[in-house]
Amino acid sequence: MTSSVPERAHRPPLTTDELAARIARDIPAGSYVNLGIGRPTRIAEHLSPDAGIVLHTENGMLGMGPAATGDAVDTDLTNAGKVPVTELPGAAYFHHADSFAMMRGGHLDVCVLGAFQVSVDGDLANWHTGDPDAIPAVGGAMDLAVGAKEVLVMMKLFTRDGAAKLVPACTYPLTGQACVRRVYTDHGVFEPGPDGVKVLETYGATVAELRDRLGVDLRR
Amino acid sequence: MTSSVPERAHRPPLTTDELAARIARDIPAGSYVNLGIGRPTRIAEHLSPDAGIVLHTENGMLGMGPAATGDAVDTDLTNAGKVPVTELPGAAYFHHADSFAMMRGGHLDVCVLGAFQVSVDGDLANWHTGDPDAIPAVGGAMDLAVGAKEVLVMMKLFTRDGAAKLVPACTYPLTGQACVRRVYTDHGVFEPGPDGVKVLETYGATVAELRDRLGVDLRR
Amino acid sequence: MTTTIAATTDEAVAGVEDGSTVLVGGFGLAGMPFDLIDALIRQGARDLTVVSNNAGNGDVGLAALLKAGRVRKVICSFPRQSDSYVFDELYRAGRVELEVVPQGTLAERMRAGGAGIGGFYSPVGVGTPLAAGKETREIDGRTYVLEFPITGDVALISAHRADTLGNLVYRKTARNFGPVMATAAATVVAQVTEIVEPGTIDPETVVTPGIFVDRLVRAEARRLTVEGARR
Amino acid sequence: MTTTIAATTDEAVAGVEDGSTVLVGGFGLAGMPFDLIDALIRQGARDLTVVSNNAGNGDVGLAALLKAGRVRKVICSFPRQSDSYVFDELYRAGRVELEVVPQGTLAERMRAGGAGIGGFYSPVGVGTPLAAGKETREIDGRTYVLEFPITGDVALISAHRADTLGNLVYRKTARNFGPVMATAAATVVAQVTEIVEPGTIDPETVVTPGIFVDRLVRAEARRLTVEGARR
Repeated sequence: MTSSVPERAHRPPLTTDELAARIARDIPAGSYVNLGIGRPTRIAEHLSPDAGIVLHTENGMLGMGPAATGDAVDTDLTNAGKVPVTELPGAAYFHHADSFAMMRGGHLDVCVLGAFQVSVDGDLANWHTGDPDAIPAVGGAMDLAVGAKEVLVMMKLFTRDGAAKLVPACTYPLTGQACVRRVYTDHGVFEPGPDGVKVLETYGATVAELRDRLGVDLRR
Repeated sequence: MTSSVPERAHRPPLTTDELAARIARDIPAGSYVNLGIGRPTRIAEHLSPDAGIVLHTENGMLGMGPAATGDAVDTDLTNAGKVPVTELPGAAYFHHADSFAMMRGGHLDVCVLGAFQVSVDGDLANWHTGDPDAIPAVGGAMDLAVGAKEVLVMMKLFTRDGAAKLVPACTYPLTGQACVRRVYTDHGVFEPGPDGVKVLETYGATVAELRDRLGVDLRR
Repeated sequence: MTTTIAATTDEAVAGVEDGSTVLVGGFGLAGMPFDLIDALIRQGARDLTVVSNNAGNGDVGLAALLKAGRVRKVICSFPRQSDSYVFDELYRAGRVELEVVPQGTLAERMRAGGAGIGGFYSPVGVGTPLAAGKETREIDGRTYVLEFPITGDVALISAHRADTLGNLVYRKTARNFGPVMATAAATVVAQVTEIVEPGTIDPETVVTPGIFVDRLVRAEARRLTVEGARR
Repeated sequence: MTTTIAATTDEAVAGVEDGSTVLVGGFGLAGMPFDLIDALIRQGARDLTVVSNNAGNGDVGLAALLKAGRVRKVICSFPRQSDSYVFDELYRAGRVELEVVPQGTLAERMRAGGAGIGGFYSPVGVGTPLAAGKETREIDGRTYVLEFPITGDVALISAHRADTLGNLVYRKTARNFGPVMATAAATVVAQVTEIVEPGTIDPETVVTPGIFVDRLVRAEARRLTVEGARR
């Protein structure tokens, strides 16, 4: 069988901005979406205002707008990263138990999370490096991992040291089991699952090259 | 030991109105109170407006006012018995899960319920006569039975046929176990409990006479 | 996904399948989605399991759905009312099943269904026939009964006002089961008396956020009689 | 019982006993009851277990309480922030215990405590270190972990406006844990920026009904800096 996977080996890996735009393209119009703290937040900049996508922040709001600046800063209105944000028409506020009931109950269409590691069967590790000196802090990570119909990961495929972050089994403490639907990285897009990893597209490398570097089987 | 129980044997048993007034006197100022469907509703007429007592209705309201009449009738505003009522200043509306969380969580100070039977150790039977032909219907009875710091019962002490309703053990299906703190009846006020029934006062009968008619030991 | 606004109640209830579990809002007549139920009768789905506080009053609303023979089973807290004759006759004739659930447990089981809770321990009903056969557990010296979630394929609710994103506010005690049911069904249909632009409803006052609402339809408010309300 | 209005924050927190469990509202700085915490420091109760989302920012609020050496244990979801140096030092010195709970489980455990639920099955944390040693159960093919309620002896929360009956409304995302904690403590103390007469707050918009609030005190709104909010 010939591959239908777009292999864009001759272009460089995606920048963070390109990756954010790539993910934004896959979020259906009209979705309710939670963008995790850190890099996933940048996806918001690439969502079409016409798409009617509503952003959730787990500290109790739907209809979150862009970050607030200048006089618009209101310390009673922040996102989950404690960054001041704004409110869009049609927003709604609710308390923490209601907000996490919404997540746990599977009402969000999409959430996008950062990750330290994702396993070939979709386990997620994104809250703790396992360093015994680290002070443990989970926040809403575990709730988000079960908290949407589709849990997407946005991460670099390799650490600065070159270690793979898409792994046969997570070595870091888990955030959630078999919860990741799709992994968007600078080098490619992957779908983990019970039958192993399917590769959907690559950037700056061929499927064969990634298979070698990751040491993980990649289905087309 | 001499009895300090007021025995008002020479006056008639309390009327429903007198009984409602008697219970009203025992409800502390500032209490949050649920008055069950039927006769307990009449206690409201005897609460002092100055006492700051706030009425709860389990269909989602605190600060319920008197029954509505004439133009004040609003079919969106009823009590648990589906009777149109009014709203007092400082009222609050909430949904059913919140309303029953409030009850189950023990936040109400007092609720007053009718009863078919109360046992000497405080079991309550007030939802089903056990008649196999009856269509079972519990409503909020079981939730109310565990739903207040103090669960009081308002009932006649005997059925029309003369059968005692304060009994060694309920023969009707239970609403709640060991949940009744105090039983207010036309013939006297009683406190059931693990050590049996304590009588607090009598009307139209002596303690000895009630002990005989009930066939239940009554502590003074 | 985005809330859609249906032009008619028929459009709003389209696609309900035979055998569905339907959560129906209301406490007595307050908050009862009459127009959606009428549309469901026209739509024709049968063999339904209905979850609602009551089992219908008079000949309207749930009673009409029951009378039309569309309901296989009712899960409710209080089927027996002075004018619940439609249900009473069907029940006595063995033509409808009944599961009686304490009112707060009914609400909490749907809340659990909507909140992703797999089960919970309730002190309500312990030692009564309604907990017979259910698992119990002692926690910190108190006995609890294990209750499982209830979810619906469809919820039909009535609210007061909506914006076009599906954010809902209710009116007085007509709020009752609506907000809970809106969290607990795969498809949530709300009838409202008014649909306004986003930004019209103060975000602090939204009771049901639009995320829970799939379809909206405008229906005229009914002026019910006192007698209707009392029954 | 009736909500009392305290003249000062000192009066509002009077009587907190050593060894108490104190629920403290807020998410970062938003909704943090700064004035009540300052009063609690003056009040002097020690050996406290604090339940809060974070473990303090900078030198104010919870961080000040920790720095004063009053806290034996923190139950929270996210102690580690860029300026949580007070907690970090105490923790590394072994002078404060830490129980980390997923944020939604923290909220739901308090909700259960306030709602009379003895325990509940949550899908969150299954297979992770935070569920290690906890009972699990398979329900309808999914694995859940059994979680138990959290309640407090005292809750300190911050709301926006109250009426004299204790009905509360909040402001934007400063609502966060306040309404949940208000249901889950024996004594609930709320600081608000304004106290109005009953009837001033629309009954449809009340978020925390007065039944949950024991003591109210007025405190000036603090104008926090962007930096304060971001940390």
